[in-house]
Amino acid sequence: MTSHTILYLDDVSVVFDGFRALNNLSLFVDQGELRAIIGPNGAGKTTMMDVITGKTRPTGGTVKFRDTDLTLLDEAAIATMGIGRKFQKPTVFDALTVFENLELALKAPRGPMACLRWVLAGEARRRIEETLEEIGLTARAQDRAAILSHGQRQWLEIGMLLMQDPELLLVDEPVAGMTDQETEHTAALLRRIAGTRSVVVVEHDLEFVRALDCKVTVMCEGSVLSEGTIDQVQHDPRVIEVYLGR
Amino acid sequence: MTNFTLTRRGAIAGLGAALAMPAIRPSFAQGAPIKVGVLHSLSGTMAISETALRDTVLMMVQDLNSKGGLLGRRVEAVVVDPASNWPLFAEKARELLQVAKVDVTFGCWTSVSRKSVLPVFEELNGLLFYPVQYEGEEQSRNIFYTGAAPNQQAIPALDYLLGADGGNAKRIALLGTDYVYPRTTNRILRNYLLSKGFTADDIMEEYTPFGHSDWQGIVSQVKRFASAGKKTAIVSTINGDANVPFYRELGNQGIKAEDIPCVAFSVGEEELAGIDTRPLVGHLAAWNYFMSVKSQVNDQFLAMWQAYIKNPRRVTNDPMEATYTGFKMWAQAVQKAGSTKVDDVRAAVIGQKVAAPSGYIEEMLPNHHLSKPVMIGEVQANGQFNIVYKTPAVVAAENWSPYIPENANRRR
Amino acid sequence: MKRHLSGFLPFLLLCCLAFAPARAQDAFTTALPGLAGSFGQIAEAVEKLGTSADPRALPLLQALQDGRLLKREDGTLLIQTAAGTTEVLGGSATEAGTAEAVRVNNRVRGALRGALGSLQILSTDPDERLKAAEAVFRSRSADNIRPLETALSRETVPAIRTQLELSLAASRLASPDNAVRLQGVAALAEVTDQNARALLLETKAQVPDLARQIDAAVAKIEGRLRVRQVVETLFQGLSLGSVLLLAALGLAVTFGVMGVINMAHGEMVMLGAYATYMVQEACRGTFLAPVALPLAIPAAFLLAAAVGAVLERGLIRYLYGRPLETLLMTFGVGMILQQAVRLIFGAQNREVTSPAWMQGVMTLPGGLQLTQNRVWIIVFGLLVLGLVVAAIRYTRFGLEMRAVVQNRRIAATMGIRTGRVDALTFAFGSGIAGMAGVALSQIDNVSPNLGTGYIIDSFMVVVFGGVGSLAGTLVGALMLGVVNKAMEPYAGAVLAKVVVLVGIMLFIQRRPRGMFALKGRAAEA
Amino acid sequence: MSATTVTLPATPRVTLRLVLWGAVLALALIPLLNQLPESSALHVGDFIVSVTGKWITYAILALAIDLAWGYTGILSLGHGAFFALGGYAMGMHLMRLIGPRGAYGHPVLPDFMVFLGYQELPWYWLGFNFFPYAFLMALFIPGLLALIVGYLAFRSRITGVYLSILTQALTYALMLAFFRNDMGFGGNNGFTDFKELLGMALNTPLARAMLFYASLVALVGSYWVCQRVSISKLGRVLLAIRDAESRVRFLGYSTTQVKLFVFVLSAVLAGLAGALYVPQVGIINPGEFSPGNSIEAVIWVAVGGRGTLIGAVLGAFSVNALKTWLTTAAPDLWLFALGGLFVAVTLFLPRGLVGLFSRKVQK
Repeated sequence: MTSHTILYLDDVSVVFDGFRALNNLSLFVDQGELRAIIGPNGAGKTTMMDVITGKTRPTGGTVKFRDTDLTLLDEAAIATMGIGRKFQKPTVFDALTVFENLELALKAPRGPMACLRWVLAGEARRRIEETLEEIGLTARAQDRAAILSHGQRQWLEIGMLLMQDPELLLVDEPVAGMTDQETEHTAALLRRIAGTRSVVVVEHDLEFVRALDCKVTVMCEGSVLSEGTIDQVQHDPRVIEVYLGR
Repeated sequence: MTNFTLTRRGAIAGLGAALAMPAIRPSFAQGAPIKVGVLHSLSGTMAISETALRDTVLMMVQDLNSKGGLLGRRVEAVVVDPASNWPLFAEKARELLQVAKVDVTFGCWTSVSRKSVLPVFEELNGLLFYPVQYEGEEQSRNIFYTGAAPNQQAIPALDYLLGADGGNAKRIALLGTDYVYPRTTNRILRNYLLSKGFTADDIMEEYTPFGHSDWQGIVSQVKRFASAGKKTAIVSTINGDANVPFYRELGNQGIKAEDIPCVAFSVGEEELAGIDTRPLVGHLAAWNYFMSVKSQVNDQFLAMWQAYIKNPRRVTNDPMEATYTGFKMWAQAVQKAGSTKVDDVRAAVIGQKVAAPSGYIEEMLPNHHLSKPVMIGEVQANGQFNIVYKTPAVVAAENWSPYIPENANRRR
Repeated sequence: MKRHLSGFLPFLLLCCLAFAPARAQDAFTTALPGLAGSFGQIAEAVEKLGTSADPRALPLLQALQDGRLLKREDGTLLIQTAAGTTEVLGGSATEAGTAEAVRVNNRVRGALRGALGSLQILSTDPDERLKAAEAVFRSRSADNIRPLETALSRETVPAIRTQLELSLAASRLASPDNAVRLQGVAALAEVTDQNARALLLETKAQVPDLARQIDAAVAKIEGRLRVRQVVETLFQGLSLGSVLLLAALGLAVTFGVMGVINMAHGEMVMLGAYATYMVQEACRGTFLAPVALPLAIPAAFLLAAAVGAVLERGLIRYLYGRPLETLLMTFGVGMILQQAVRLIFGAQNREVTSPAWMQGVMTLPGGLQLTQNRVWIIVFGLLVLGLVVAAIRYTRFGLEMRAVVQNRRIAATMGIRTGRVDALTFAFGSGIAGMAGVALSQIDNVSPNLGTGYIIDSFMVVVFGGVGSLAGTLVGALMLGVVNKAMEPYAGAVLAKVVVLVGIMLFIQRRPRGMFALKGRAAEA
Repeated sequence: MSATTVTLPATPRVTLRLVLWGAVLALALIPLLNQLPESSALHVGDFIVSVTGKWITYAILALAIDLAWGYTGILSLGHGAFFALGGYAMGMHLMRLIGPRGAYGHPVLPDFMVFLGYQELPWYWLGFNFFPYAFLMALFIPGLLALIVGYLAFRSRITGVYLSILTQALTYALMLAFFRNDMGFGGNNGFTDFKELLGMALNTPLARAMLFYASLVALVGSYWVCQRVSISKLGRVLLAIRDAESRVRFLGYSTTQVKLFVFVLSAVLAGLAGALYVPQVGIINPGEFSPGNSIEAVIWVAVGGRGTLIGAVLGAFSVNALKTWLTTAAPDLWLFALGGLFVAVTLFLPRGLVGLFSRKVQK
């Protein structure tokens, strides 16, 4: 574990009723790194994210964000520490407008009294508007999220992630349901974000992963199968075996 | 006063107030009907007991009208449903008095419902006839109590158990539902027993919640209590709903009346109608009236009731008799006063005498309670009571019990 | 008042007649006038008749017990039989006319029981002998020692012998001779029975000389009684538990399997109880009357199931996926059902009688007495549980039900008519509730409010046990029952219930999924 | 749960505000019209005053429930308990004020304690003779209970129907407990026969009018507080929690804290409603804890339209008005009507009466 390792998973296992969703998984992500994770269905990608964000308690192993043991914290505490997550199935708040969705995500004191006293000041408004611009939803700011298209919901969720201003972003299948153009835009966005913060992207779309141009981890049956550049892993016989069948 | 103006005002009054207006028949100054409020629960837990009282009042109203009404005016019943909900009792009482402007109200069963409406009747100077035996410790100028006070039921019953005919009981188990009537009655009985030389060890007191349905434990406890080598009897102030499971458990655990008799103050013919009484033969109840009383008035009362309700098997019970007696007294008082004004009627009710179905002449005393006979009946296999004891004459009600020491410094 | 006098005057007259030295009086005739007197006099007369050994006494006392002994205004006693009415003295046939039945009260009944007991102890009918032996135990008079010894020497039936020995011991306590009394004390010390304890303590009060021996005997009895009390409490707990189980089982299906919060569940139970009442009334007076209760079980099931099916198809299905709305709507349905029943059947309780085989107590080896109806309800509860398990595990319907619960869409694509399965499942759960109503009609009020008392307990059982787990429902119900009953003697019934409720609430917050939680991903969803 | 907030377009918002203030004014007029001579066409009877006063407190309770349920998705079936606890606190004050005017003339002990043989006041009754203390307790005790229950429940992530069943058991347990005479709260009879409050004899029109206005002020105040919450960012967090609680957690909000805040606030409002209710109806007894009462209160909100404050108020008024009317007009059949209404509203009007209204507005 180097001094700039930001996320540290060592020997993590998760067992559901005898089924090992994660099997002695070890994974390290550096500060400012962009990392793609691929793997077949049931490889444990989403479970890994659940473990990092506190949704699922690991059966065993170490999970650390910098020097903090994440297994002791709940989702909210982990999120406020600076880990943001975008879900596989976009979850935005349908009853609220696009603007309000972003406002909720905006990094600010989270306590009930603070929320009650919250006044949207110039700086915050400017940041929300910037983000709206970035995700291309400026025109729809006052629309309720319920009426957005699938792609737009994806964007909105990415926007919310940005508003949180996290140090580590966990992004689960960000481009599902997006057009090619949108996909490209997303890849560019993620690349830009990386550098100042760390990004972990889980994705099926290998073209998109290629566009990210980063280190790739291949997961299978709850542990790491292979790691390297996209080309390296694509030629790894074990990976080929997993993807093309035995 | 017509519906129209009320509705208009209601609309002005704002949200939903219009809906609050009960449908009152338009009434006209000439020969306006005399209004009788009926304040008995028709739904909820008390409906079991109270619907029969509603029917009794309606029967009496019908009877009165068939005889040409009162003071030459028709009598009209205004029925409301306070739904076994105590604050609703207060609201409905107010509505009866202020909106329907009833001249008299017959109603309430539980003490709490009476306590809930009492301030309303006092504030608006209404007239309430309350037909159920209760714990006493109350007297309102606006309420006439036609049920028994503790000295007209509980104490004579205990005397019977302690006497030779009742089996010379030396140990008493006081079982009751946890509310004020049993608590107070048992306090009176405990003090009475202590005054008769009982020790605290020979008295068992146990309370259960309303509608208690699992009596296994308590009945076993009573059996243990009864195995101390002294004749034991049970005094039950268990409330309506819980009685059926209680008696079933008594029967099933083989407690025979010959060994451990149980005398109840809240179990009448109506309650027994829901139980197979064969295993209970010999258990006792103390009331001021039983359906099996042999008297001319009772025969008339039974015939009238079974004709009204169109069911020759329907039973009568003590609170119904008290309703009957109360209604008769009120009607006589109105006749005497020549008006339905509350103050006049109130003055006239006191001293009224009615030949009650109990077979005695009952009189309204100045303490707003009745003089009544006390009877003790044994349950028979047919669900009726075999009257094994009655007082030779009526007993005057003592609503303030001498066995509650605090009554000594009561405000008068 | 009038009646008292009318009873009293002829009595005085009779007394005069009786004491008139007309002819020699035997015990029977001297006792007779008492039967026309007050309860106390009747009781005395009955006691005399019991020891009279007169052959005329038995039919007379039986007539008194059955209310067939009549009394004329003038005090003449008549016996009424199917054949006609005869005068007691002289035996000549006569008309009943205005004669009224001689009334009995507890005091008289107690005396009668003892007297009949002494007279029937040598009866040829074993049932009567057993009853007589029991009766003599209670009446315990030294006069009975000799007849009991005779009876014991002839008796061959073991159960009656046991009872006779007991009665003999009890009668010996009444002997004036301390040696005989001590025999009785020694025999009673070996019995595990509260009545024996009561007898001994009573004797102790009368004969302080024997206090030491009696105390020792009582201590022995009490030691055994304490053990029995534990067993009894356990039984009572199990019985309460089985009532909870019955009430909750239907809910375990509708809530546990389908996730439907049915606040009208209690009303389904109530409908079952009313179905029992209706079946009983329909069978009254027919040859079916003795089996009305078993017949009521399918009837209650069908009625409640039919109402359930209508409810599901007509209302609930539109609210799937919105459990909170379902909760509110079914609350409204419950109100309507309650009031409908109240208007149809009246607000009063309805009488549902227990068949003879469900009444009284059942004595187990060791003298442990269990109330029959409770035993049956425990058995019934387990049978219904078995039925539910079997229906879910081994029938086509159960298979389809589980399939729909696990994945509605895939089940539909497999050709399962999910709507029909929903309706059937809900009807099944409601029907189970109706069957619970049959059981509850045996221990509780059959009134429109019957169900309201059980709804919260049922929900607590299901949630405590673990939603979707029948094993959890079983264990949860029995545990709650036992804990409740175990606490009752110390905390009182009300507090026991409150403590149990608070306990469940704390438990649920520690294990939100109940005792038998479904684990894994399915539960996380 | 699906989103059901009704967001009204800007213009109707103004009309809505006008309607609201109009309704408040109309309500405020009721006690004044009561003062007119009875012959006047505008006279309003005492009954209307007292019954409307009672409905106002119900409306506050409905607001409290709506805040928890309509906005946050916490369906508590135990709000009647908070209402009743507030009522009991006020009832204790009123009992203490009876002083030596009770039937037994005891200077300190209320009547029921005298005839049940209490020798002295239980410790938890001390201080209730001071109005500010009693009033504070009427808010504090429900709040404290909500804090404890809410903390335990929300921490263990008990949501949805489980929470409903749990809170229902809570109010049921409290009902059983308060029925016990040994608790020192008068058992089944509870408290009645109150004499005065803050120096006013309770059975006078003046006192009724004062309580009416106090309730109206409390209603407006509660409305303001709820509105303040609902339009703040907190309100949006609440809606977000209602629709996707776990997502809110991943945004870094401690939903346990937020829900606890709302639950406690809601309980305090319910307690306030109870405290105003008791002097007006003149009785408080354990029946107020009965689970049916709590469910009914939830149904007011459902009928009016949850997720909108005006809906909660409207629901409380309309259902109770209907009940008052029907229990007199159709004493045998009113349960059918009310039960039918509950069924119909959940089936056909998921957004309640307000939904009916706002759909028209949007067209």
